Amino acid sequence: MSLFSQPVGVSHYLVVGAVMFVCGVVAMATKRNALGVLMGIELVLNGANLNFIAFGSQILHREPARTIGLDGQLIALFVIVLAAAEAAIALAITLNFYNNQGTVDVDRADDLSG
Amino acid sequence: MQSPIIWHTFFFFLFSFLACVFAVAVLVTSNIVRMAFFLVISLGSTAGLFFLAGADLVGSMQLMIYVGGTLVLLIFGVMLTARSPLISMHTPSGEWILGAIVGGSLLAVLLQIALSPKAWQQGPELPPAAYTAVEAGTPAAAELARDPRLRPPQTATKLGLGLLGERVDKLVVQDPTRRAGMSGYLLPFEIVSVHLLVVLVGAAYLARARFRVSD
Amino acid sequence: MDQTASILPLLLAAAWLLPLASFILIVLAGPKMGRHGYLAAYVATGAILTSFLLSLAGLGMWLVNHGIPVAAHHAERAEHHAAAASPTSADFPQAGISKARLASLRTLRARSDDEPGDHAEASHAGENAEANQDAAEHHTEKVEYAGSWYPLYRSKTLLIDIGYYIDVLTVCMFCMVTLISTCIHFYSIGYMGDELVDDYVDHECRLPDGSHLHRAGRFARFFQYLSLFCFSMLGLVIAGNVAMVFVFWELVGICSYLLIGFYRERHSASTAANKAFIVNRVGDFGMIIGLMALWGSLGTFAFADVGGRPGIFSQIAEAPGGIPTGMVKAAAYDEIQAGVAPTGGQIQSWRDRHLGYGLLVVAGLGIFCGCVGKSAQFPLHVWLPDAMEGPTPVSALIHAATMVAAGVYLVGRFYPVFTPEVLLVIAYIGAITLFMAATIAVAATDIKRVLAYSTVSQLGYMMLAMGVGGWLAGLFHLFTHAFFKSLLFLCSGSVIHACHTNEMPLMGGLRKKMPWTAGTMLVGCLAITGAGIPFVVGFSGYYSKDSIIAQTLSFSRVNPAHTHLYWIAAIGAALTSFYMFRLWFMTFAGQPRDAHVYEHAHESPKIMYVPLVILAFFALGVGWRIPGTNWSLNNFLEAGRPAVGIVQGVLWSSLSVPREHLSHTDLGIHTNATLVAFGSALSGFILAALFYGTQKLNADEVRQQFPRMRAFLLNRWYIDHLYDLVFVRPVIFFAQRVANFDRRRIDWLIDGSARWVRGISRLDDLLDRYVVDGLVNIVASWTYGFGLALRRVQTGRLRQYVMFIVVGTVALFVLASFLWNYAAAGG
Amino acid sequence: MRAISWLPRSVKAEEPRKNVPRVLVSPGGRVPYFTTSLSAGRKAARSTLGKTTATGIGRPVAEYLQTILPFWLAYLVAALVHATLLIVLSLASGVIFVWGERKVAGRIQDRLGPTRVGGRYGWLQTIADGIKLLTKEDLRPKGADSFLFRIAPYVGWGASYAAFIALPFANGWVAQRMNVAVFFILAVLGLEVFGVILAGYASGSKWSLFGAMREAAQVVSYEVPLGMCVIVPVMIAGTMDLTTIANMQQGWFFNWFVFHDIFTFLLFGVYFTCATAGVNRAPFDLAEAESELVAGFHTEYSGFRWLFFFVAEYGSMFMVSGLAALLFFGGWNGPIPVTAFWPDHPAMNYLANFLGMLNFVFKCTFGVVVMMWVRWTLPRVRIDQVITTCLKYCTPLAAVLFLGATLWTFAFPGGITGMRQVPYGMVREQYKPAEVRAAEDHVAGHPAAESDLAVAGQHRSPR
Repeated sequence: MSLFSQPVGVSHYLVVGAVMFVCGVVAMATKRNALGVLMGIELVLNGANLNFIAFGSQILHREPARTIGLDGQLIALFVIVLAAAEAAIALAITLNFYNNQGTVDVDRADDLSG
Repeated sequence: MQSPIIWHTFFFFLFSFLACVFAVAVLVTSNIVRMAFFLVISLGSTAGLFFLAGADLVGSMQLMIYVGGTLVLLIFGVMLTARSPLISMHTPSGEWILGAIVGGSLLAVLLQIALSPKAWQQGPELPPAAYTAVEAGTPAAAELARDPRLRPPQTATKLGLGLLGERVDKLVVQDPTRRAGMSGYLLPFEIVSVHLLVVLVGAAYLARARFRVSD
Repeated sequence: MDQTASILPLLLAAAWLLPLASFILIVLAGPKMGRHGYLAAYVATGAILTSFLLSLAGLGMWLVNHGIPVAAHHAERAEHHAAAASPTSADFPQAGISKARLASLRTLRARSDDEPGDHAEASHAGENAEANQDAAEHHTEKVEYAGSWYPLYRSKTLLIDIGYYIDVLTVCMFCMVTLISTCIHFYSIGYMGDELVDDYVDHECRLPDGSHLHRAGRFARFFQYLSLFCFSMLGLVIAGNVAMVFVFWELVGICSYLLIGFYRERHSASTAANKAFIVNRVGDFGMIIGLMALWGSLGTFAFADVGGRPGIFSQIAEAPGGIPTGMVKAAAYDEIQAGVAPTGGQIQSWRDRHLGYGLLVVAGLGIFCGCVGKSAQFPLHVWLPDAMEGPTPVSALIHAATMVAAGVYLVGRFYPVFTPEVLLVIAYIGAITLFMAATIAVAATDIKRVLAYSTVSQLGYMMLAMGVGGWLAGLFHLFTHAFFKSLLFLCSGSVIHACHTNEMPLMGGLRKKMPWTAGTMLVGCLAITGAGIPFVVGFSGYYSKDSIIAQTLSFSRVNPAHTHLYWIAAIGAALTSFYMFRLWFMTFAGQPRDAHVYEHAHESPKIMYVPLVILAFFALGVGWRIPGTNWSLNNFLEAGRPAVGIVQGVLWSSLSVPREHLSHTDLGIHTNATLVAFGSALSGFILAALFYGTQKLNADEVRQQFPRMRAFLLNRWYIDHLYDLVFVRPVIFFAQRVANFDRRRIDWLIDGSARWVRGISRLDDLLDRYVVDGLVNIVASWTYGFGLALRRVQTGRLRQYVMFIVVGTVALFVLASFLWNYAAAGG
Repeated sequence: MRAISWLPRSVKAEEPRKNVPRVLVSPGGRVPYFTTSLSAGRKAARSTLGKTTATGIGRPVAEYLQTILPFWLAYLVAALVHATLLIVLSLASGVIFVWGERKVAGRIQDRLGPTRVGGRYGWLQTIADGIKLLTKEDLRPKGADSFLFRIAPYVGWGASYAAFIALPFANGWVAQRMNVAVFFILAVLGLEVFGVILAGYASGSKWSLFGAMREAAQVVSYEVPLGMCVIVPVMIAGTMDLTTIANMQQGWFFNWFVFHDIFTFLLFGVYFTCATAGVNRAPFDLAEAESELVAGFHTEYSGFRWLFFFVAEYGSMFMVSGLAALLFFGGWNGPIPVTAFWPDHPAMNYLANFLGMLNFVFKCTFGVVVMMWVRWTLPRVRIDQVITTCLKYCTPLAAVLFLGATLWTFAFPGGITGMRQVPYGMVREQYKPAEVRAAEDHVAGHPAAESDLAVAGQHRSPR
């Protein structure tokens, strides 16, 4: 009960963002499926977006003048849009890779290894 | 009386729980399709968090573009490349351990940073009227009604004007030098739109069929 | 008058530049002019024809404006009476004085007043005075247009510009050169016709494998050279200053080089071209010396006064005593340096000491050197016979109109500069050349060589005439000779064209086959021998040769020590007629000696023998005087006679150059000369007829009887051998020595040093390879190893990269926090 | 021109008062600001539950409950009430529409349709079907991904149900009034495809997979023209708040946006096509092409889960029809403004709102019926024709019409009648500095229009 009875602050959002971020990073680091890596990227971007929103929100701040205002939401918008673009391109690349190699295992894509 | 529940907080915890749990689920699942599904839920919950933070447009955007667009694309790709060996690819456990260590350290760092400032740890208190039964029409009720957590957020127009180069949220700032710094986002907006166009064309080119459809 | 002064130069300039235009045109678009460039011929011919017409226009303008001065004839008449009064040869100079007195008493009195009364002095002074008077009178009569078109270089001491100096001589030369060149152009169109092919077979050039040379035809190139040749000659004639003269002089040399070496694949042709060029260089060296002497002392190159600066001639003419002030000052350089102010009196005293006379002699000799080279006088005549290697029209051009004429023309142009001593040298050179060439021509069998040596001897005639004071005679002979010699050459050309051989012994009886050629050539022979009815009429050569012999006679009268010049001239006339008719008889008369040649012989095409006819006409009548008038080339040239400088030798005080009118007027001299000339020519003709016409005498016997003589003549007096011995061999010997020294010593040195360098560089190479490269390689290998080590990081595994990124981020955070805490703790 | 100076950036807070114009002029220079909409706003305020209607129906209920309960409990109860209402609505609408579709199909095919169950109209047919479905065995294929197979129907239904949150039924009668309601509804409807996709994949049958992939391609591509069609009324209204949009079409039927200009009229056709495809109804129901794929994505489904797919489908049909009604047909504002002439009494106002709700539901039902009509009339098209229709016809058409509508609204800010809200007017209105607003109110003699928006950094109270 006492957990729900205290107003939410920025830190809460930051914690959630951190968790998602780390999950995404680790997913990127451990998934062998290219699409899995993509999902990890999406998670990472969302974690970052959460931080932006939190910093820009006036609901979460005790003194609203200290926020970064709308910039947070605007940047979040840009992040979302660019993430969409990135997803499209990455998916196209993956499909291409799949057409050529017959697999989406990123560990197989090591032609450029030193 | 016991301290009442703040629904805002409640829903925050609900959504954040969903987000985190399904993020971890995404991480630990090896079935790619399930990963996609969990990701959908996680991102949807993130959209909910956005709504709670007063960013209704961004939340809708999240739902529309991310969940409705990007993830559908993703699942599309999943299905296109769905072969039984590819559905679940085994990752050697050594990497799991390594990833756990590295991710844990990163998480530790991030949490340490996130929790360090005092001012961030709690939001503004509710008005005292929230803890008692108030008469309708009284100033207390009005103050309660004015609390942003109890009101629908109104950011769409501001954001639109911001993207058009007008920062209406900074109108109250008197200092002209500070006003000068609060520029809009018209140019990035245009750049991003052009970038999107290019990306779509490029994606279509990359993913086009290798054979010519005879029609 | 003004009109003439403005228009005449333009006319002549146009006539001068047209060949240049055609040259440039052919150079730029030669091979593209029609098939094998045959249009080039029409371009060049049209150009030279037009310039001939322009020159004619200039001549007409001159005649309209100035006519033929009659002053000379008044003088002649006056002299006539004077000579009648005292016809002895002893006081001939006195007659000159008296004539001078008659001519202008006042001047003489004015002079004789301030002269000391001594007779010898008086006579001497009288000579000077008379010379000056004569010069003055002719100077006033002589009309000349001088000016500058474009200044190349102007400074206080030097003025070089593209200028013009036009007098009667220039105009006549223009007409003659352009006319003959035109004929030769037309003739060449026919003669060079066999060049109009892509594959020209040169039968006289054998390749090492014995086959004939095959090359592309050079029709257009030939005419391009011809145009350049005409341009250079005309420029030489119209030149207004010595520098310009020299430039075109060299251009003429170049053109002769190009044309003589036209068949450059033939070794003989190329060597002949080289020979002509080199021999001319020898003469030009002397000429440069003369020019330097002139400029250094007179400070100008211009002939006449241009732009307010006194030209060479005016300086010489206006100088009392004939020594220009500049030369006097130059000679008195030391005293002027010593501080003696060159005032008028001082200069007069120097002049009385004949200071600067030597400079004048040097200048004259130098310029004559150039002329010797160009017009093939005795020491340097060796190039001309070899020049026969060129195509026959070229020989005609060189021998008649352009090249060799240039030398004589220059002598005539610079006549005032020559002192009696120089003139004597000229006379002797001419005489020697004349005799030697004539004798060689007697023995030669190559038709063109015969003509070549006749040219040389005729040039010797001209020089002799000039040397003995016959300016007019020399130039007159130049003109007449130009016509008949070009005629003769073109005829021989057509003969060669018909017979494909130069050897007269293979010819004979050709007159039936080629009547036009035979007839015109006969005209040429008669003209060159100076045939004519004595005292009545004759071919052009009759007049010119008579006047030459008369001049030599008068000279020998004045200077008895040099009577042999007269005899040489007479004998030369006899030899001339002998070898010329020998040539004609051997070629056209008698029975054909070689059936093959005779079979193939044929008359040349019209375009070749029509010019012959034209030239024959001129060879016949160029010397005539238009009846009822005094219009004749002779009198016309007379108007161009330059002011005579010094007529009395200073170094050689007994030497004196007689004025030319005496030879014309003194009946004794004239009759004598005419008879002697006619007799000698006739004797030569008879001898030739006996030998070759009617085979009364057998030449072979004579040859067997005088083998030495024959060898001597066939070997051209061994002069080439002499040069070979004296110049060529020693040079080659010395060169071989030098080459040996170079090969042995210097190359040895160089090779040794090279060996040293190689050794050192081998050491250096080792050093470089093992030390420097070693260092570099060590660094490189380190880098390579490091890169290898680093390469492992580039696993190409995506997830590992992510790992790296995360680790890096965490490390960064940790580091930053440490620093933050440290800073917080520290400060 | 003066009006341009009210663009926010040009506003200086220290600006002297004399610069404040008395009457604001629209860019077109014809219509004074808010003349109509202010009166409309007052009428709306009178004709509904009083002051707080604009903030949603949740607020008054919660405020009433606050007087007897602590506010958190009050809000909980209020929220549950709304949720129950909506669930009942969606399920009931599903039930009714299944029955309705049968009857419509029968009539179109010259049959009677269900006639026996529940009297002569067979109106209990769906209930019987539901019972049958509930009692059916719950099959689950062997190769299926059981978890996803189980969860897929609820995902689809949840999406279509969540869309109802932002759908207003009458002026202020909305579960949660949102400033971005249009956008939200579109987004949530886009989520419905997940259910289909997951179902198709999880069934482990290739027919299902094909159906799912068709569905995914179709929906994702049709979201583009759909969004463009929806943008146009939003642009005309200057807001994405559905309630405000509906209120702006108050009055006679020619105030509807579908009659705003020729472009919007045509645009409605495009919208209807895209909406039909977006909820994969015939002739665009490629996902369940029983002729090719046995039954598409729900081949393997049976019983209750299958029922959920049905409910979700009808819910989304209702939703897009409601969206059409709100955006183009004035929502609850009928062809004849009957309620505008009623006396201003709370009871009458409540009645007026109720009538508006019925009006709106009627319009939605009509739209659904039209969809059924289309389904039973038109043959199914091929998948490539579907995509072609979307990318080669609908998208360019929507773009052109969007452009035309924009230019039109700039040329005639007042619409044909000249009596309509000018575009962007609300925007400019809402972002005037506070003191300028006050000055205007003082001049105009009436308080400023009620608006929840506030200048950043300070909250303005609703009077």
